[in-house]
Amino acid sequence: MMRSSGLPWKRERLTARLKGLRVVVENRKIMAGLCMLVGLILTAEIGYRLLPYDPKKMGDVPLGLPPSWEHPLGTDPMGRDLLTQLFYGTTLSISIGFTAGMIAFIIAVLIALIGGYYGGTLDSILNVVTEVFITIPSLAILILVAAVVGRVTIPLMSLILAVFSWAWPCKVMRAQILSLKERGFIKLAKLSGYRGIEIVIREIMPNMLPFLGAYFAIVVSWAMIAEAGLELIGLGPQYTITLGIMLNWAMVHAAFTRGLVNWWIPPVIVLIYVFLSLFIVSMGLDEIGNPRLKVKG
Amino acid sequence: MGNLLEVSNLGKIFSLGGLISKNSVTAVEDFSLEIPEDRQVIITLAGESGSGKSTIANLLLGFIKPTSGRILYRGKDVWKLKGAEWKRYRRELQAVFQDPYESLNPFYKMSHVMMGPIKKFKLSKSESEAYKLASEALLEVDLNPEEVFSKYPHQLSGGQRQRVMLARVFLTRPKILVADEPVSMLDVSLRADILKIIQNLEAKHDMSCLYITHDLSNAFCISNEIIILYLGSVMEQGNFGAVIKNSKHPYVKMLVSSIPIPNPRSRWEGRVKLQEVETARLETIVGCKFCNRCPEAMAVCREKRPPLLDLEENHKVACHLYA
Amino acid sequence: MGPPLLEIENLKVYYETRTVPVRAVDGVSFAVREKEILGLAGESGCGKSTLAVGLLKLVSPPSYIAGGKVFYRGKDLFAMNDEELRRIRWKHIALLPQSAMNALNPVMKVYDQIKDAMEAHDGKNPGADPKNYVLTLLKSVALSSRVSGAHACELSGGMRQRAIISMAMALKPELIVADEPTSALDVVVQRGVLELLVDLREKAGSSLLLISHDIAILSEVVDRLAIMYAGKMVEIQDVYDIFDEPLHPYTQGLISSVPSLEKGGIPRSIPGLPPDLRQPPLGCRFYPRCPNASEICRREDPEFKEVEPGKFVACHMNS
Amino acid sequence: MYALALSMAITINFVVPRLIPGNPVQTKLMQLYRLGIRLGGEEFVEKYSRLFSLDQPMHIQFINYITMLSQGNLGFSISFFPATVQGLIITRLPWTLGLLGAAVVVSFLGGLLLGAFMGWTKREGKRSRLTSIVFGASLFLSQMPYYLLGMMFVYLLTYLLPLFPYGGGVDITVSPGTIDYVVSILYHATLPALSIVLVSLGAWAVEARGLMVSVLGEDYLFLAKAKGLRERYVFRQYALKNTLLPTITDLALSLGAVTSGSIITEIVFTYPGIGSLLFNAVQSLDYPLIQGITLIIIFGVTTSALLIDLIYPFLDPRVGEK
Repeated sequence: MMRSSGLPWKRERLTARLKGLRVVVENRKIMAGLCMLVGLILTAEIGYRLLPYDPKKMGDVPLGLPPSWEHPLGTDPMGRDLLTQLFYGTTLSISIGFTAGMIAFIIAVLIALIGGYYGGTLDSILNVVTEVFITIPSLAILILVAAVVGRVTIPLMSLILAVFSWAWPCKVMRAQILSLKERGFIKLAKLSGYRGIEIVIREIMPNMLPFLGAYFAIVVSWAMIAEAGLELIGLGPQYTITLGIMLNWAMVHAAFTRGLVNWWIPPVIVLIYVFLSLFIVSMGLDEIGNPRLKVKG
Repeated sequence: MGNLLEVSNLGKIFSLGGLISKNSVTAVEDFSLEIPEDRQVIITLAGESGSGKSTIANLLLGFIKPTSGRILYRGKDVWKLKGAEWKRYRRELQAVFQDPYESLNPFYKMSHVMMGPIKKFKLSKSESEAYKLASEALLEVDLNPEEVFSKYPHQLSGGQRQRVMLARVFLTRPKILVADEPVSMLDVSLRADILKIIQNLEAKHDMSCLYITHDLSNAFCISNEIIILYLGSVMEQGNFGAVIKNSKHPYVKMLVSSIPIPNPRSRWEGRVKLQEVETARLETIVGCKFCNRCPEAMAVCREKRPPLLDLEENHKVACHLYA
Repeated sequence: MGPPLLEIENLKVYYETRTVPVRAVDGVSFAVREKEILGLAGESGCGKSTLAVGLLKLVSPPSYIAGGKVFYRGKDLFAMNDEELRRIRWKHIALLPQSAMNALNPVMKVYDQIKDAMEAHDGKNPGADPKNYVLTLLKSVALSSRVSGAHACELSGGMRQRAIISMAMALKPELIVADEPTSALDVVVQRGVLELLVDLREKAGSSLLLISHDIAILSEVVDRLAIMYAGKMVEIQDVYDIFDEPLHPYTQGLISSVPSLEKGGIPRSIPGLPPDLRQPPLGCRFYPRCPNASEICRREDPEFKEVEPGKFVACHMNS
Repeated sequence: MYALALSMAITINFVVPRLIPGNPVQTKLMQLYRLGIRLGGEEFVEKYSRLFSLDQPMHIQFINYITMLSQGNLGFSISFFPATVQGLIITRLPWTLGLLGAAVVVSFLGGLLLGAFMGWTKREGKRSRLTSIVFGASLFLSQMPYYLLGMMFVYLLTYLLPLFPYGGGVDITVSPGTIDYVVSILYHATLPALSIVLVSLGAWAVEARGLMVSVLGEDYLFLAKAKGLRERYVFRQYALKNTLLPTITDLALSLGAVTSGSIITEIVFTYPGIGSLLFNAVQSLDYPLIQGITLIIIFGVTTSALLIDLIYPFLDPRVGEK
């Protein structure tokens, strides 16, 4: 029952938020994916701190050892412990991917919102630019940029990755905003005296939250694919270790054809594991956001 | 007394296509309308799909900008209104739409819809007063406020949703309600209730209404005046009864005779003729827009667009037959 | 009025949900006679469209046939195998689905879509000259020959609906089931399309089951009128009789809720809402909204029966 | 739009190298010096600066650059001097075109058909275990980067179980023009192609399945059934056509991503296409070559995308109307 002290719209704001959170927590896919990711990061962080070796310093340990109790994944021919590298690289790879994904995501949301909501000539121009970024093979440009810049730092790496990963999610978001914009409740909000940005925040964004979440996971995943790809061919940041750079070292030393499984298989598995967990999260969020799959309550 | 709303020679041309190719469609042409300040009216704006009736609604509500003509509210051009005056126009001209489900954000409960206008138009001083206002409005449309506040759109029936929309309108005490097909999505047995609420708002709360519909039978229940549109132009307008019972324009005659009457003893007589091909593109018609389908078309009909002629008191027609 | 062409006995079509099934059509029995136009009216959710789909076993999950029989000229349709049933569809019973606007295949020409229906039933060579035959068909629905080479997107709603009608008439079926054939059309076109359907049926000697939410439309053309409410058939009578003297309280309410240009004034509405078909009321489904309900209506579901020759009703107060 | 894509690519190609401070010739010489190549001193720098008109203002440089491009002149490679960039690219291009073209066509058609069948099995709510397994596999594959799959193949099928050769595009002991030569080419291309095909096949299958499922709910499919058409015919003429047509525009959009992936795949397999050439160029900091390859790749992708977009209206009758 309603009591005059508990004003319904005050509680409404709170319950809406709590409800949103509950839907996310109750979704098994999202939680499973997130747990997978958090578990991996924790393992890598703790493991790295527990191991006494330096992932970057050459000659830190004996060269080219097979796996043993002391070095569970063995060591590489430059004298670095591979498990330490794996732990260190995992954290760094994920953080580069997340930073790039975050930047790309912000670019995508801003361009989609500006273009999609305000429309007109500006939108047409932004739309063409977006399509251009989708059509051109970004890797080619990435290689060009990375090669020309020469010394790639970690923030720079994130930035270049971001510049070439925002376009596709932006296109999809724009389409979503365009269809939401035509919905009747936007008209109604206007009639209630709301304008421009208020409408975007109050009426459009809440309906896009799960969708945005899903796309964030996908963008991070793409950024990490591109990241590992660039590093694999030797265009990553220098003087550090990421999963892609581990693979690059392995490839340069022909580890695939020499049967040095302990060197390249672990980073591959970690990468696939990360992609998979991000994908599961995005599927879960998609389930919440997609009205076709929603069961009417 | 002046007119509350005065629309003169309104026109809207939509341009299609992207940056390079330009294609345009005339949606509304030379539309005029007056809503007096001193008395309340319910005017029906009727037409088939593509007649431009919804475009007119969007123009009046300020959602789109007219290509030509003016909309004066309390004597001032609405596109030049600023600050408080603009807010007043926003508050005093309200609307309900065809699909109430579409008009409700699925993310929020009903209290969100009710609180929006109260907050933005500063209708109350305190939260508890706001709650009282919202409850009153819901009671006015025969809904139980405590029950409705905490419901999501999908938890209400179509009729209930449309009532919430009308309660929201009632909150702002508008001078004019634009009702765009408010009952066409509802079941027949529930339509009368919504019509009654609209009539009640007009009679008790000094609100005029522009009732936009394709369904003349429903409009006839509550409205005395009608404007009939065809492809963006007014064909005939005036007293509802006169236009229906004594139609002048060949299009209106055809339209009225095709409206089904719920009585097997008054069935359609004869057969109506259907078009074999699509009408030519509207932009290429220089004469009367109906001339291609008109059984009584004359040479002049293809050459000149007919002006809106005064036939008798409160009955106008745009047809060369009566020139 | 001829003998029964199609007999439906206690048909049940349910929708599966997570909990209990929605009983969209729950034990409906009636017959369509030869050469008649039977109108079927009811509000949204009353099961009229589900009934149309169900009688040809065209249901797809989550809906399913939960019981009953359908006899076409005495043959049990539900006892047939898929191939036999396929041969009945369109050739003998043509179902024009709701939203015919989107029922044309967007990537095929109208001509090919008419022809494939003929080929599916008459082998490779339908008639001597399929091209000419299609043009005659199109002409019979007042469409120009240009339409035969057109795609759906080039046609207006009324023209698409007419193209589908011509498609239905291609095989001269004994029964046409038309579900809301005119609901999305403008008033004048609506009349034209309906008149076409009625005239063509007359010429071919077919029966027509016309389904609509709008009893005003039905009153213009049908011979008999059937009314459904909440998954049940509540009344069937001759159309003149039902308007003169409706037997079921729901029919009475429905008729008086329809506005009329003849009368004017706001019509009466029926108070309340239709029941949730997952848990319909125990007795009569109209009982909670009925003005003259009594104790028995709450307890017992009234039987749908013939109270006078040609007058069927399901109401305790009328038996 | 494609014109814009191309001109943007050209501009990036022009601008990016010039963003580095200092004289590019000087920088290059320094880089070469570090690699152990000596190429003269100050006067050399000046001479080459003049040769590449680097002493001119930017806009003149740009015009020169465009003029050179329009003549098909991409300049000289540094690491393979005196080979021209265009010459190097032309010897490598057929390998890439063959590999990528075959992989794209096979995965597109195969994936769509597979996906369409998976979707079709969902009609009338049927469930099949096989379909869910295939769907799960497609979903998994579609999320993999090409190169990871490629690396697995290299290890599994050339090292552990040496069924396929590793590296190169053809066995050099076989003489060109013979059937053995062709077989050898196909044999070498199988693994790189397969790693591209499997991933994009998965992606297309997932997409086509989704489209098919939505087509299954369309009214025209219901009418087809009500018309008593035979199932196989309905699948072909009604369901399949409507499922496949919209994917063609997606094909145009996907080319960029596939090409990006295949560059790395070539490198992993040391396949003699332009991807590997690019890799070599990057390792030896051969800027003209990097630029030339980048430009060719972008040019190729945009033109193919443009072609697809131009052909599409002829295939789908709906486009012209809307």
